[in-house]
Amino acid sequence: MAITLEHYLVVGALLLTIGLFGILLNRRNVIIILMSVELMLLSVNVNLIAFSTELGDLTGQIFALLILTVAAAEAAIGLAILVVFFRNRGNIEIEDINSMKG
Amino acid sequence: MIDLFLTVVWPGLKILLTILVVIVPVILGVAYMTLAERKVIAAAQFRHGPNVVGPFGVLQPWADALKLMFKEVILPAGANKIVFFLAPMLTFALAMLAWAVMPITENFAIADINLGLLYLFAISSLGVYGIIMSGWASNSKYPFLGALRSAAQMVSYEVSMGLIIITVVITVGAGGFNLGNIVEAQRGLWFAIPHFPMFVVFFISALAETNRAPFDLPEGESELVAGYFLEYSSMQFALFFLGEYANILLMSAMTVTLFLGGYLSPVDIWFLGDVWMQPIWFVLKTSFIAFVFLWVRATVPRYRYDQLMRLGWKVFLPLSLFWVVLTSGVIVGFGL
Amino acid sequence: MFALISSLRSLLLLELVRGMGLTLWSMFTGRRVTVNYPYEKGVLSPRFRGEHALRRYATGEERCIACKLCEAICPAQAITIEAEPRGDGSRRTTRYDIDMTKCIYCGYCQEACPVDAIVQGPNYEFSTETRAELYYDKDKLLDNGDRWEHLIAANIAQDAAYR
Amino acid sequence: MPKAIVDGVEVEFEHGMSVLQVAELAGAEVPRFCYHDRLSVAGNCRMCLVEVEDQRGRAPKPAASCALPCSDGLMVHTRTDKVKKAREGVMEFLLLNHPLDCPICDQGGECDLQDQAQAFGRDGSRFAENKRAVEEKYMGPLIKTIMTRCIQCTRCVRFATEVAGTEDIGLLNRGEHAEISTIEKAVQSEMAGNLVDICPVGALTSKPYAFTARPWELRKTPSIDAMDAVGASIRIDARGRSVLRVLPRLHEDVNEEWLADKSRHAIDGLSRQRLDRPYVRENGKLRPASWDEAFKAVTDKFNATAADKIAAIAGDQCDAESMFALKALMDAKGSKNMDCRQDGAALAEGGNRSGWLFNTTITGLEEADVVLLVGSNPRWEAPLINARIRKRFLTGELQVFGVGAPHDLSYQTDWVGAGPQTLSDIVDGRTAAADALRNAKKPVVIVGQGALAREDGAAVLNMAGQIAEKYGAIQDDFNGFNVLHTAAARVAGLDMGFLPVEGGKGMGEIIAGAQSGEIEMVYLLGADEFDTETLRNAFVVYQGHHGDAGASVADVILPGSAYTEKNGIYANTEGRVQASRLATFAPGDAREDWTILRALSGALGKPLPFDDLGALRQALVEAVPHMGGIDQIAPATWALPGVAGDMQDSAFDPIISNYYMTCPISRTSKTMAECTEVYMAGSLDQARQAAE
Amino acid sequence: MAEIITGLTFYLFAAVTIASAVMVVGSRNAVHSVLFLILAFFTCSALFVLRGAEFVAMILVIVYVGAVAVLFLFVVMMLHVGENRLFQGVKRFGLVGVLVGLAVAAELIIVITTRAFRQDAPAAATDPAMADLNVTEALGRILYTDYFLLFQMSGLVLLVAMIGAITLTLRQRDGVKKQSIPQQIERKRDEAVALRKVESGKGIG
Repeated sequence: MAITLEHYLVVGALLLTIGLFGILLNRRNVIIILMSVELMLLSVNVNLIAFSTELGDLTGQIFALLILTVAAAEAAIGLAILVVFFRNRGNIEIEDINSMKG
Repeated sequence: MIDLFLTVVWPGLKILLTILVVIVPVILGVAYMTLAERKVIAAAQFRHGPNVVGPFGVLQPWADALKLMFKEVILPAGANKIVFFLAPMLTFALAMLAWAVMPITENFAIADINLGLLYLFAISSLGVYGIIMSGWASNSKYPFLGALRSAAQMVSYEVSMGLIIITVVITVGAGGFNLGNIVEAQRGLWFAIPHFPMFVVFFISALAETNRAPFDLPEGESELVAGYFLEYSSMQFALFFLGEYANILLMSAMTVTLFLGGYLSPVDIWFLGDVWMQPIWFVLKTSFIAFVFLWVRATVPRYRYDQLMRLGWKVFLPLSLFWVVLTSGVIVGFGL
Repeated sequence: MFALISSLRSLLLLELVRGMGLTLWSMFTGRRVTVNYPYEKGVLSPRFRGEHALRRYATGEERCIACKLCEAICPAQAITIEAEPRGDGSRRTTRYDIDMTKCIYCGYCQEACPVDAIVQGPNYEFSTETRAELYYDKDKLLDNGDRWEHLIAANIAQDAAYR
Repeated sequence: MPKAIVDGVEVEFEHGMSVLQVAELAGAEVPRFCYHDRLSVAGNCRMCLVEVEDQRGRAPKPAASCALPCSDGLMVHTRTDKVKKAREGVMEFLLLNHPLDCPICDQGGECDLQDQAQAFGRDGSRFAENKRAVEEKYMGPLIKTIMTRCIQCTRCVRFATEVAGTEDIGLLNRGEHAEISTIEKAVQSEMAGNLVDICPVGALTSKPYAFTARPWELRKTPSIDAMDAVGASIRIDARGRSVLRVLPRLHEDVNEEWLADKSRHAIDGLSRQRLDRPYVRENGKLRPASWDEAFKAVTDKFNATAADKIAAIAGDQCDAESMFALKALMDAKGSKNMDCRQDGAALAEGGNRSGWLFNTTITGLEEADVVLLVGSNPRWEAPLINARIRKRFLTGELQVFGVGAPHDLSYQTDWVGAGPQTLSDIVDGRTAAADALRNAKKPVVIVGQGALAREDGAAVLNMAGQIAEKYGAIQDDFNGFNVLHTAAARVAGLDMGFLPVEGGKGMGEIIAGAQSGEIEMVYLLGADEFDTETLRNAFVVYQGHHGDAGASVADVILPGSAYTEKNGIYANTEGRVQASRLATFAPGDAREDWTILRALSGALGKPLPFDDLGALRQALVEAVPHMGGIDQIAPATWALPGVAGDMQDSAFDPIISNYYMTCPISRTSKTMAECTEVYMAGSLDQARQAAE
Repeated sequence: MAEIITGLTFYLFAAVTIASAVMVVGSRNAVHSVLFLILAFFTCSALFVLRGAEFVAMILVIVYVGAVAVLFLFVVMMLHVGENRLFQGVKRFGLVGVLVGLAVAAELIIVITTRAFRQDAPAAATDPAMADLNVTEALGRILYTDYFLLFQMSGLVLLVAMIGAITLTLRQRDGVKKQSIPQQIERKRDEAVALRKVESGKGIG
């Protein structure tokens, strides 16, 4: 029952894959995509924490904290853009956002 | 067999017992908090308050509980069933969960963990979900508006609360996230005295955090009817109600722990400072702060929402930020 | 100077403290002014509009003549009346229902009644345990009338001078 | 045209109009009680006082405008203070003895006196004496009297005398003691219900409707009557799911503003003995079933039976849509056995549409100068048409001859014979009637169902047509040949051809076939007016609204709706297409008839090509174009109807033996039963004595 | 015994994390997605606690669950993002998605199973100076020394994000009456009140 590093890595890998699937399969809802990105960042954090404690090096945790801040910033900006887009267009479907290509 | 009993069952039972020792009084306290509120406000308004069920109405909470239990459970049309029933449970559970780290005496807390303060803060920041979920799941406009208001309000005031917590942690120094350490650090001087402005700001933020008057906009009867739990009835409603009052008690206990020396006796003479007196002091102090909660409700009229936001972001946030800088400056400068 | 004092005052929350002081003081010194309701009751005006009742004449004959004016005027459409000639050829109701959950206690029904049959009596303690009990039928209303007649009659007599 | 000035407004009017009519023309409101458009002028209520002024100046006293012929250049003042004061005075006097019992008065809410007292009266009375009281009078089972409320306008007297033609009501005594009374017996008229309408106060009210509802509670639906073939315009007043009363609607070309008693009062039958769920016969007993079960029973039999062994009979009150749907269903099956002539009348045999219409039209009767009734009793078969004939008769320019059993038609009738033989005599110019017809400018022949519903019906019809042709009843702009129907559905059924065609079986053959086993399945669409026991051997599907003759022999009952419960098209005896409107919903599981047929067709696997009433009507109009013209009569070119042949010698039997019970609705009606008891069984005097 | 309990706890939380992650992507209702995202974060922080990284775990709950997810929830609720039709674009992108996803998963599994990373793993690089400190303090010490610049940078990133978000969503609405507190306070009686003599029946002209 010993929980080793691999266990965490598998969890991280699964989370990343799920996040990736979320981005690729979802063609409609930008918010879901943003959430998928968050999931992927979370998987990165899992890896960092796992390695950090495995190796006894706190740098991993520092990076995890930094990723947390960046992810928060990304979420804030992303959602702000979405809100503005929604105000202008009335929906947030990806097919419509494509039209921004001009 | 005996081995299993000694290694698994007995520790489990012990933990369960410890939890009960804390939770049962808390739930009782919550129940009587509702009575106390009605009595206090009645007193402030020259009324009697509940006085029919039992002498001085002491059995009123039981009557209320019975009534609520036997009411019909109503699920609004178009409501999201799972989330709708989950929300009150979440609210109540979180309010109870936070008590795990509360130091009742110098050597008793259910879980004396190092990051107790962070845990407390994390749990209280989760409280917003019960509200948002209930507001959204009710599929009704008023609860939804109430939930949005409430969520925005709680998130806003959490910021200044976090900064005040940092102030306290800085003051305590090493091990400052441990609640026991925080209380012990106040043996000489309660933090309420050096950090008096922060004590006031923290208390007011606690009012806002628990959606209490004068910040009870999420449930503003005059405009939102009852806010996020408008559509609830029966036990679901009771859980929300209990959760709200449990949160008040929790915030009172947190204020006491952070600023009023927790379980410490105000005067260390005779037996008053003994360990067995500590829970009594803790309860007394917590009750006093809880009384202030009620007292404020009996006195102050409701804030307008923009005023509320303005207060949080433009007054409390700079003030607490300034105080963090000041405190750390003083500590570093004077080498404390 | 004034600005300084006023900003100090607001900084120290003096007004708030004074307000809190007032409530605290009144909490412990105030005389209790409320009526201890189930044991004491307030005084009712003769015009008080409480629970509905259908009255009878002193002979025991019911007053209601099924003119349906109350039904017509009821703004909440809480009243339902059905009528047919009674055996003696007089006009009487076969059904007189009031949905008390709809009623808004405006008193129009008693204003409209040409024979003072439907009245809103002085009773306000008629809560029920089920919703169905609040759908009053003719028997219930006549029963109310019999029960409260002495008070209703007294109230009407008292108010008669102002009508 | 002469001109008058009413309140400063100049109006042109026709010579002979009264000041009141002229004032109304000008839009001035003149209150009145005794004056009525269709009755003679009495001038006794004095409510219509106005001031008049001519070249010589203002008249010193206000004049009763209803009785004052208007002259050219007259100035009429209806709003002066003097007029106002005069009206208030009159109103006060009218109310002297009127009890103010509006709360218990059925007229309350639709009372002329109430309205006008509000509009033109003073606010109080100065009368301090005791009011008088008047004894109630017995006016039959339909009219309730509260004579104390009477204001002696004498409208009822004039109506009974002039329109109904029964001089049963009169004004007795004078002054304070004046009272309306029945003279010897109750009002013996099929139009007695109109007395209630005509009474401006609550003195005469409807007895069956007494105390049941207030006018403001009722949902008013304009519709068409289906109790007889006149198709009177009615207003159905309903509350909730029950029809509470029926009132006439103004239709100058049909019923003016009158209505016959059966149309008005049979409606209490609508809530009795209703079929409110499907039934299926099992082991000789009918048991309640679901629609699916009922449809299954019908489908099984329908699909298992050969087309020529299936027959359909449409009843007398069916709307055109349901008949059309049934016809479409039968056509889809390939069956030609259908008939809408339950009484077996020999209509549509030879000739064309003009052979089954009331060609003269009802208003056309007012030009007639000789009427020959053949086997008809219009007083029972169509009281409103009878009233038109009487209206013409009262002008003194009409002679009426009858062939058949003598009846009192409320006007003078010469009964010149009893049977077909007399018709031959008239054709040969042998009777007094023949002389009159010869001299007539616009002779009219009215053939009743009594003359047609017999084995030699076609010949009789042919003979009647010959009379019309011979005596010049058929003119370019006038057609004096009429068939007077008794069934509301008949004309529409004939028009759309709900008839046996090309070898199909007609009514008599269907019955015979059912008895011999040639017909195995009969679909009765509300058909009750024949001896249904003859169908015992066949599988009978009855679709209708009452548990009547048809239902008693049915193997499957499909609950349909009565004429007040559906939107339907009817053609009256003139061929006038009219639409009835849904006033209440049918009880229980019952449905509108066409929807049942549509659903059944779906269950049969032969879905009819229409899913809603609009589509059905469209299909109907495509098949029978003139059905689209609501309230219009499609013209029919003349062709001699019927088939010439031998006629029997027997007298014409009346088709209706009891005016008050002619259909499932009226047969279940309590009121109609009471009327039958009083008027038909001769217990009138007993009832009167009992009432006293 | 304790190991078993830890193991069971790990599997429980890991399973919940993965399951809720799947639900984030697959849930039909966007609000449910967010709620599952929150659950994923929460259980993940529990995993961190199990691993001994309490501070990061708590921060994860406070920052992510307490703030960022609330933001998500807000936006989702306010925008009325109807149903999330997951497989709508499957025809166009499904194959690519599956391929990429499988490739990534395969790579990750290969990396994990080969344990290539283990070989050069240094021994516990614990600074002796920090041995007696708890993790939080040690973290603080490193953060404010070695990674101070990065820390400042992330602060700047947050600031920029904050400014960006505010400027993006701030909208000045015309025609809205706004309260101006100074104006309110500075108003004098003379400016606000005028006494007029009113004649009866005339009113103020």
